[in-house]
Amino acid sequence: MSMFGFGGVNQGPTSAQKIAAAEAELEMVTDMFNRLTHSCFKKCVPREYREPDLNKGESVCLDRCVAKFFEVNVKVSEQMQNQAATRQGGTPGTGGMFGM
Amino acid sequence: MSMFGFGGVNQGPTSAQKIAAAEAELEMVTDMFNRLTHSCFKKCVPREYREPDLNKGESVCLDRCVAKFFEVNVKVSEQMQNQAATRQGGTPGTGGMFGM
Amino acid sequence: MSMFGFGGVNQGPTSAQKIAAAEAELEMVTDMFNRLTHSCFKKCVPREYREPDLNKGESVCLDRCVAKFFEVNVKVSEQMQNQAATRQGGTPGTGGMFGM
Amino acid sequence: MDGLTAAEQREFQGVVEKRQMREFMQMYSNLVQRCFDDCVNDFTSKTMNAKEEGCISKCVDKWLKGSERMGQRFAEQNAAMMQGGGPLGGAR
Amino acid sequence: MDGLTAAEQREFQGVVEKRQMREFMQMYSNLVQRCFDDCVNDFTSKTMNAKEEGCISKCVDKWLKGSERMGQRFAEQNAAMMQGGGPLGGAR
Amino acid sequence: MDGLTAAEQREFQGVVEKRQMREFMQMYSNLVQRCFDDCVNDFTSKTMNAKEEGCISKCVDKWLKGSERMGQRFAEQNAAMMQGGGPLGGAR
Repeated sequence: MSMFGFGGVNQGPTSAQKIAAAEAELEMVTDMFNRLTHSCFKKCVPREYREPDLNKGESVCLDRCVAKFFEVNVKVSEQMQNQAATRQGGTPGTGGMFGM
Repeated sequence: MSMFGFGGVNQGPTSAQKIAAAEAELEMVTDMFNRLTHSCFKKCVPREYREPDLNKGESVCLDRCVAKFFEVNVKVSEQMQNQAATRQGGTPGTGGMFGM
Repeated sequence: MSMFGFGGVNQGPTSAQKIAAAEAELEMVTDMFNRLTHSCFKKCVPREYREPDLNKGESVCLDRCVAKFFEVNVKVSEQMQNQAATRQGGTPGTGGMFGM
Repeated sequence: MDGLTAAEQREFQGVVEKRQMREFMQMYSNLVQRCFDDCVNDFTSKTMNAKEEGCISKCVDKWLKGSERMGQRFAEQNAAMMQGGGPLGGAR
Repeated sequence: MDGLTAAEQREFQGVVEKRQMREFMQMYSNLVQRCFDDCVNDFTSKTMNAKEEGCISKCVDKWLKGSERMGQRFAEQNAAMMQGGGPLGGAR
Repeated sequence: MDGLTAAEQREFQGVVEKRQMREFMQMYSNLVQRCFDDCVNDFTSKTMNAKEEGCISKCVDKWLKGSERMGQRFAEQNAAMMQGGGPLGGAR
């Protein structure tokens, strides 16, 4: 249940921690689904909406679009894990560095 | 206070439930207002911003845009209630169906 | 720690209030950073992504864009404080006025 | 809000006020970004030129006035919806 | 969710249901705004013409069907990811 | 954060850390969607071609470097704002 190797929730977490982690993962998957449907609908379904059903082209496009979104998600995750290793430490541009 | 006939809060709800339902409805109305102002400002007010006041055309356009947004809101609500009846049960594309 | 002169947190606030105010300010600064990076990246970095590094033009553009975003933030804050004074009271278009 | 006792109304009022402060912040941040995106496109210098400053000021004015006008129309539509009993389940 | 006891599963189920209600509201509001933006552009009158009404109805249908189809593909990809042990840390 | 006791600072630090984890997740999801939208437009196959893969990799690099650079400028502006006492009520 650990994400990007962060946060060692494996040493006997409490119920609350396990449920919080499960909820965080559900949030992540739901957010990904919302973004994917938004992007793929925009790329695959023209806005003229000529008929109420999805035509052949739109359906095939949506199927492939979902697959490619997953592929991009994996590529970006790998790229950032390699870079995080070389930068040894937090990712730039996060809250901590606003001179606070 | 029930929305789309969901959740039977009518059998003697607690104060907390009544306030939570009131807050959920306020959230829904505020969210609708934010979306409506965003969409109608973009459709009715050109980005050249020639003068600080709203001109005649912009004002009439905003009035009609608010009315039509409400009309669309009603149409979509009706359409989904009819379709939810025919599909007897949850709406596709919600959290539950991600193989979780 | 008061924002736009609202909310007198100066008369001996509790720890919880002080931490809440600090968190609200962090939220405001983080939100501003997220919006600024989104807008400036779109204005300064063309989408062809020819090479992995930022070129000279993109870097200088990003620097100036950050400075101008801060300048706009100050101008809008001043303009609204002057107008709030003349309108003596809440800003229009907030939750309260939806006939609730 | 129909159906709330006096005590519940007071508590709800507190919720509304806290929410309004957040809404105001959200509206302010949206306004800054919207007017920046629409008005500031010249990065040959790191300070605004006269044209950009004028554009920002008018953009803020137009938005505040437009938002106020739409707020009034919204309240009228909302009230009509509540009397007329239109099927907008969510807003009742 | 692997690793949860029966009691934890039940509690998590409650969380999921509350979240689904919110997701449904969010999807509904997105749909209204998306179809309004795509279909309604004529403000010479304050009620929809026939073309706009047809467009709204087809936009809603296309979205519900498209969203359902993408939900199925998404579940398949997600399941494959979990067996295949792909490095998508977040989704396991 | 001026005005916080040592104990309050520690508690606030905990808040900041939790928030940073969420910010990182948010930034990651934004990055995936932004680079997908900019780079992936050919759906004649269900796997990325070489051009798309190159575009994704450079998009991620450009974003991380740009975001880092803007973070530095932001911190400088923020610090100057705090000394200079500029009227940005919110950021003090």
